[in-house]
Amino acid sequence: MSALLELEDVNKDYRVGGFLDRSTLHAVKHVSFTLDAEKPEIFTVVGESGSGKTTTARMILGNETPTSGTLRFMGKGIAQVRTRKERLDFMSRVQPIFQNPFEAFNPLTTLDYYLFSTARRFLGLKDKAAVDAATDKALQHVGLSLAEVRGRYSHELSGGQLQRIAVARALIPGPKLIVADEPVSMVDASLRMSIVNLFRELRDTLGVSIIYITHDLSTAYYISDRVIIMHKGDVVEAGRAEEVLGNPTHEYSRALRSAVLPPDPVVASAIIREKLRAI
Amino acid sequence: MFKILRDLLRYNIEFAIGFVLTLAIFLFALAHFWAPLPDNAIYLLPPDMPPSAQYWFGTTSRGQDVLWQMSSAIWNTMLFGLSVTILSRLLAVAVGMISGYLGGKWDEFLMTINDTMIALPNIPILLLVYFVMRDQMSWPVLALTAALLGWNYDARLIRSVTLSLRNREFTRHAVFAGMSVPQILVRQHLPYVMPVIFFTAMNNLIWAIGLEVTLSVLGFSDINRPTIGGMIYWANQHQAIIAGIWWWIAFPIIAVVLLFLGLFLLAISVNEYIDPRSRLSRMGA
Amino acid sequence: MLRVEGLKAYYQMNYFGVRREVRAVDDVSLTIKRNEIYGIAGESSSGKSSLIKTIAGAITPPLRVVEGSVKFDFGGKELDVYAQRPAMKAARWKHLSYVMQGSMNVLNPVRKVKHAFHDFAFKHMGLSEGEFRARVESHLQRIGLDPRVLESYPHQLSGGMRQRLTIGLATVCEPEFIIADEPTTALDVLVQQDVLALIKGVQQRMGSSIIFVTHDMTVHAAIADRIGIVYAGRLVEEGPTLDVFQRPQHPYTAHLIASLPRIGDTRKRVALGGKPPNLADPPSGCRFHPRCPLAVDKCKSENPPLLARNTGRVACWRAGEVEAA
Amino acid sequence: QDFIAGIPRNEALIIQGPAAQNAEWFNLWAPGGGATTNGNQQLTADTLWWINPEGTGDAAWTNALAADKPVYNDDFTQMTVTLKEGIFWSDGVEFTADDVKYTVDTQIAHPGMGWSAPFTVNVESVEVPDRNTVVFNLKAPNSRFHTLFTVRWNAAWIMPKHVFETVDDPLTYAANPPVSLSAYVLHSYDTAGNWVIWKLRDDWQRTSIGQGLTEAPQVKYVVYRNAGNPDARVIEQMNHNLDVINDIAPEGMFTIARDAADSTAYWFPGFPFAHPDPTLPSVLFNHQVEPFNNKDVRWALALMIDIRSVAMGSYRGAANLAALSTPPTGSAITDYYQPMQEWLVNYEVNTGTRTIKPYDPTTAEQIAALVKPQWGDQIPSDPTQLKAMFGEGWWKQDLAAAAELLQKAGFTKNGNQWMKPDGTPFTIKLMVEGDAIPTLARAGTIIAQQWSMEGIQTTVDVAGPTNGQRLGGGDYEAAIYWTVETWGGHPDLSFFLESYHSDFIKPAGEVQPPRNLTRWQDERLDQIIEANRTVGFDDPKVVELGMDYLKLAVEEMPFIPLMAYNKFAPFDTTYWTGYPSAANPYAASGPNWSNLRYMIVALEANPNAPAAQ
Amino acid sequence: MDGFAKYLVRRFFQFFLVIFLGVSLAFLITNLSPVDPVEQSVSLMTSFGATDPRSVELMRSALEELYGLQGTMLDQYLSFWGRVLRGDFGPSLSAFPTPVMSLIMGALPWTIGLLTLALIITWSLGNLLGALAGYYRSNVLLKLSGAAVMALHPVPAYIIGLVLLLAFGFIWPVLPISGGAQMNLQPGFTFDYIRSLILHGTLPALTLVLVGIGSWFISMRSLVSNIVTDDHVVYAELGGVNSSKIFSQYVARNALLPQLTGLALSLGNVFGGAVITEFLFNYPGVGRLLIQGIYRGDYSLVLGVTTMSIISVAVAVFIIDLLYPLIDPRVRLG
Ligand SMILES: Nc1ncnc2c1ncn2[C@@H]1O[C@H](COP(=O)(O)OP(=O)(O)OP(=O)(O)O)[C@@H](O)[C@H]1O
Ligand SMILES: Nc1ncnc2c1ncn2[C@@H]1O[C@H](COP(=O)(O)OP(=O)(O)OP(=O)(O)O)[C@@H](O)[C@H]1O
Ligand SMILES: [Mg+2]
Ligand SMILES: [Mg+2]
Repeated sequence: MSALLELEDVNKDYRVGGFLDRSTLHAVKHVSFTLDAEKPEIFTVVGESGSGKTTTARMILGNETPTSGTLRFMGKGIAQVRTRKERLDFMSRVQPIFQNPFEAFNPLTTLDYYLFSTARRFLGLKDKAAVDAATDKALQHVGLSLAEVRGRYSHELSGGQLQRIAVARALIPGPKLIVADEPVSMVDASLRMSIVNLFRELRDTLGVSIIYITHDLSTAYYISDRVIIMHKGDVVEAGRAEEVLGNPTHEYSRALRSAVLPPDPVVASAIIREKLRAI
Repeated sequence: MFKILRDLLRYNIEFAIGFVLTLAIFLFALAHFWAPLPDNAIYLLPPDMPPSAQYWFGTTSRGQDVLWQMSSAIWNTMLFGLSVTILSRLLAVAVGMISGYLGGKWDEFLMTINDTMIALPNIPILLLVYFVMRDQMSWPVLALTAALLGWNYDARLIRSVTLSLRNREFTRHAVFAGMSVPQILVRQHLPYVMPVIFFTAMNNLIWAIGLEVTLSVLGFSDINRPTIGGMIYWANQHQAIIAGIWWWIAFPIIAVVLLFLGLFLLAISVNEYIDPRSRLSRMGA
Repeated sequence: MLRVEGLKAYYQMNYFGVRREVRAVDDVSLTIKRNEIYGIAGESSSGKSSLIKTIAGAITPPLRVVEGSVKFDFGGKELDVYAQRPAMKAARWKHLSYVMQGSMNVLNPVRKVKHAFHDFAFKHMGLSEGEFRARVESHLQRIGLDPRVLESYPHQLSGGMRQRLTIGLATVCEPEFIIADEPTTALDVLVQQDVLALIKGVQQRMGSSIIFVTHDMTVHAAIADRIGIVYAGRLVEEGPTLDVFQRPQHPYTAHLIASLPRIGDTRKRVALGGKPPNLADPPSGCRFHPRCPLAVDKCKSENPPLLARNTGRVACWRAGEVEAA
Repeated sequence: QDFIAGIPRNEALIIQGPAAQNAEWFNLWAPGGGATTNGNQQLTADTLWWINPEGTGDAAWTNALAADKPVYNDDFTQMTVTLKEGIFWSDGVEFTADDVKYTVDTQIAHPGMGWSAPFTVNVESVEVPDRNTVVFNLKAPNSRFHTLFTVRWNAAWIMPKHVFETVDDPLTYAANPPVSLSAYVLHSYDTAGNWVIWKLRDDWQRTSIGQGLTEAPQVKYVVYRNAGNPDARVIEQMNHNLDVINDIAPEGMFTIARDAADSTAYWFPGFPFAHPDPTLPSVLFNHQVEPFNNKDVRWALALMIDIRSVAMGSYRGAANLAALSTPPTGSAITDYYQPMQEWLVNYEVNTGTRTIKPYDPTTAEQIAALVKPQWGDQIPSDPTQLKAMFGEGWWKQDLAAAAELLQKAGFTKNGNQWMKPDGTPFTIKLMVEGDAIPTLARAGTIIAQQWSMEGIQTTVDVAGPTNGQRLGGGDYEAAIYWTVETWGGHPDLSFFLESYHSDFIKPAGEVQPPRNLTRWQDERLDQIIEANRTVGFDDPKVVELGMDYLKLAVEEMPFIPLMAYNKFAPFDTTYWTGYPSAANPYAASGPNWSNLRYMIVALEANPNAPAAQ
Repeated sequence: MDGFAKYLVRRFFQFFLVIFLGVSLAFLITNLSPVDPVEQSVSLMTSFGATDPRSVELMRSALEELYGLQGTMLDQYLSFWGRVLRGDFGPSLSAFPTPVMSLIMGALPWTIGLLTLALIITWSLGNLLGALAGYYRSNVLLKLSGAAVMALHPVPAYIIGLVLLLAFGFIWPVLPISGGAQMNLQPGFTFDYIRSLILHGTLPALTLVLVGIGSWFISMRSLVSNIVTDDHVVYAELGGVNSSKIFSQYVARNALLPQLTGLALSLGNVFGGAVITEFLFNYPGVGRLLIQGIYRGDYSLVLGVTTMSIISVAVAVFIIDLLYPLIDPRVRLG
């Protein structure tokens, strides 16, 4: 098997603290995992806030260098990506999707600018018609069309649509991997579903691997192939989604699992009442 | 462009007042091209005439019509002030944005230069430069020197705005959309920096005009070219205030105040127009 | 306890000749009883926050109340939020407290937390400085916060702690009514559970009424007695929590409940098609009709009234069919 | 509260002084030390002789420390001086010939000291045969050696030997407090340099000035204060906080004359008020720059000037015009100006096509007519009086002749622009100092305008503090500046003329010694200078040689003399009266001149002064 | 702690770099100045006396030696730094041989006294008015005072000073218009002297206040109008906190923090003097010293003042950078 993405004992430390009380924070500790190039999958990272999910994602995207350990994308060390050309090349294979669809687009820029810019730069297209065609194709994948998007601003579209456009944009260069950091945490339940469904489609039809970062265990369960659970920078549990989430073994995973409230008033209120009594 | 102007004029009373004031002063200044006498001609009119129907703003002790002197003085001073302001804004924007966006070594390098410039005291440096340049010290050179001294504090302000934009998601998104650094800075960040630019431009303009006056008062100016500072200089040479020739100084100062108020009103109302916050509410976001 | 009648609150904007009116709250009526937790749910941008702001009397231009009234009943005295402003101001924190959306950022960043308690609550409690401090400390302890946080600056505390603090701040005077907007959003699940338990506990102890907003249905499931569902500025359904979850009456509610994923269940869920309505130019008739699978012609032209049905109320011409579907 | 703490206002004379950079410094003999015009030089220093720049003939001469005029040997290689007796330093030590010798010897030994250079150049040795006699043996014949000890503005002041003997390095010695050889001593001073107060010596009789007085001077305190900018000065005088203003713009003077006429005295009782200094503001040309080396061009530029506008523009008419190259003040009027009128009237200039007589003896009347509307009765109609006010006459503006002269020099006119013989436009940068000498800057702008109107684009270049250097280094085309300075009270022109010798002219770019800033070189001039060196100071031939020089200067027009440097120095009469004036020019050219000491001892308290509180 | 130490070292390094660059630049410009102090002295000494050209030559070379102006620019640059490190700017050329340092030290107390006081008044008043005007937007009195400040803002310092001079020195002559204290008054902690200091300082200080107030006012007002929409202010309003408390503790306090940097910078600038005001009121401070130095070509003095000013601004910025985390609890060093 050839690896798409390999993380080997990746660590990241931050210096934090104020004027006099500085200390080192180990944001990510000894993280290792591998994604297979041949077998696209949805690889989910879950964990409480501050557990190092975003930091890991940023390292994969090359926005952050690890304190130690190596990250390799298609055999090449991400840290070795230096020149602008290499960087563009890397970005054409690895693309991000951000948490807040309203934040990810500058409200003062038309949305198509992002799409066109991506097409021009990564596909090297000069011709207007070719750019339009490539853009439209990508939008079709997410169930939209260029006609609907052209000349519009982010506030003119719903969060779900924006997130789809973000995905479409990420698809334009024909990436192998999409890193989605909490792509649904800001939207309501219905929209959530439309986006995670889209991920599933991409994996199946375009063969794109997706690293899906979330603290929503329910959607994680819903779409993931594999899951890792992070806690204070450590990966505490990893494996197939049904196993890790359906039947967690690590203490923290179990706590997390049990904290998930089901959308059922009877069970949910009982859990809270239980909790109340415990205090 | 025209539509924006129309909108502003119609719906923003501050803009309307500012516009009228500025336009009036501008037209007044422009009129000097049609002045009946060359602007440095002296003693062609009776000196020291108080304001009257014939000489609206009186005449100077040098036998010049204050009206026409003012007209060219405002023109020249405006030219100088705006040149300084524009040049220094360009510098401040370039340094502030690049420093804030690129960070790291660039930031350290640019901010060290910036801090050095902040520490340089303006007046002595300008006067020394004046000596070095001597008769090559034309107003554009002076404007350039002043601009070089007048950008640094504002560059810091702009840097801090860019710094906060750098970590916004849309910036990261833009990077992955393949946008180049200039594209990101100009298309994505500049709109957010615009209000700072406008706001600081007003203070810078006043500073530049004040500088010109200061240099003139200290006797460092091109006396062949009427400016506000130049008028004060000559009025001073003729002890106009003591001699009671108040109109020689009062009218130009009133004009400067009006010009400033006009530009200020324009700046705040245009600011409101271009401020991303209000622009967004206008767009309906 | 709270009676909202025919409330309309619009964002009325006039920028350089562009007039816009966003009908964020459009003809909402509801009542909340003593000792009740009422949850408001709905799509993003459906006007939940606007509604609750209007109820709290916390509106600033361009949001304006166009019609209707909001009346509280504190100890038998009726208080009209918009007609009796001075009385309302005096009642704040004493009878009525408010937890704003994004309440992690509502504390003054340059002052220690203790000053916030002093500024907000001291004058209502009629205690000496020492007693007041003791009371605040014991209150914080009760909600699981170390009293030492009082000596901290907000930025020194984690998001969860700040969230708890604002809840502590909102409850320290033991008001009869608490209004909360997204009190648990942005918290991770473990903390969220604590905070929910906290709210519930405080409410039970003081017997106050709570109205709160969130789009996270599991939160409603956990603590709300009754739920109101808002769609496009209107209350489209209301009823006891259990009933709404189990027998939704309105097609939107039904869809919402159906789309909730559960661990152990990977059946495909369908997302709602179409686009959220534009509140500046809402669809005619029933506002849900462009996205409604059951819509008929009548829905396009006539606005369904909110009528009692079963244990709650619903605004749908085809409420009967929903249950059947 | 008193205006000056602890000093009764009616015993103090308040004079406008400079802001002292180095207020603690009172050493007059070391360079750059501090202010000298703050009373230090005027009230404590003394030397052998004084010349009153306003005087004429013998009356202008005063023997101060010397008992008599200098006595030279036949070939002017030795000068003998007899000193007065009974003169004491303020610390009680008697003044003797040793002090004089010490002064010369010490300065020769310390090249950095103020008068070191001229002593080194001139003096072989100094002998003191007895305590009242000094004999100077000179290195070469010099009939003007005594002028080093003759005060016009200043001179080599005598050093207190008994004080400096105890000092390691006279160059770093602050002389604080200074020991006085004159009638006043230091009372107190401001370390920030804004004021110095001098007090009458108890033993004022034991000074050269005191010996000539019969009664005690009434001014007990002399206060030199830096009264701020010109507006502040005027205000202070009108508030009676400043008795003597050194210099203000004409308009300031007119304001005082208008608003405080009853309490102010002037040099002239009415317009033009001003006192003419014996210096000569002129248009300088750099003779090392084309085309200013051409006398026809210089004459053409002179004839393009309408001197009436220049007088109005620079001094609002209050100018004392000069056609000759010596200041029209003091004895020069009777020695040169009046005797040479006829010559001037008949003087002819060849324009290349014809000859003209450019001199206009009626300019005074013309200016009088221009200022009459404003000043009315203050302007007399008697031509003699007018000439005393506005000068004897000047060159008539003659544009046609100027054009002819330019054509003669090979210039052509293209539209309204004169082209040089090489075909390039003739433009001029006219340098002025600016702020420091405002009236000259004003004159510059008006002359530039006149030349520009006649087709020679002229811009005014303000040189500021670099003015002196640029003039010295020949880094200019044309300039307005002082050229000729004279004794004022004596016809001898060696004061400036010596430095005009071609021996001292430097190549372009190198610094030229002061005075001959135009670098004018002429054999005939050299001959005059050499001849003058060999005649005695008081020899009648001095005047003849002076006239030769003046005629040569008219012919060559090396620079265009404009007028005397008029100084507006109003005196407040609220507390003091008896100030010098044109009618009684007993002293004081300008209040910063050392001569002022004669005014101070002559002032009388105004009996109507407000009583001290 | 190591991080902080590292930061401190880096910041220190930058601090010295700023001073080094600034002073070197000032040295360069100063030395390019064509004004030659020797020529200035020569012309001072010769302009009023009979001058024998041979003696002028002699005088010139003697002065050059005396002033220590021989050697290349590099030599002078190196010896300049050598001296600066010992806190010595060499002898003044226009007040030879007095050290530049003692001239500056003589002028500095005046400048610091006047400017610091005026700055503090200006800063407090400008910020107070600006904050009030930003918070109570509809108050008529504040609007009027705002308009007055705005109209005053563009008027050049010289004119403001001149008008004050005329008003209080002439039309209604109640205040002294020139100098730092009454003549012939013994400096000391006496009632008379202090009274006189205050009287003499009033007009220059008033000028500085009127000149400076505008920019503080404007920036404070805009800071405040941004802060009033911040969540914590809105929340306090909803919490029924009384408005004077909101103004002082929630609005003004937060807006003042950025203004502190400006204050520090201005305090640093105090060492350069207030040229126009000191010049106009003949105030014996550094600004006047500087102008005299420039007029007389005394570049050791000009360089001395400039260097002092550069160092003091750099120090002020450095100190405020280090103190800021203590003043503003939010700031964390990166
Ligand atoms: N630039 C930084 N400097 C210092 N500390 C940082 C930085 N970025 C992240 N951290 C810290 O590293 C830890 C991990 O952060 P990270 O953002 O990766 O967590 P996360 O799992 O994404 O949390 P969340 O669910 O809140 O997004 C946190 O404690 C965070 O405060
Ligand atoms: N200040 C404002 N000016 C104009 N329109 C606004 C403003 N605030 C909100 N709106 C509009 O009012 C509508 C309702 O917004 P509101 O914040 O009440 O929704 P919400 O249901 O609370 O959404 P969320 O779940 O995102 O918090 C939206 O269409 C929004 O765009
Ligand atoms: Mg994260
Ligand atoms: Mg909301």
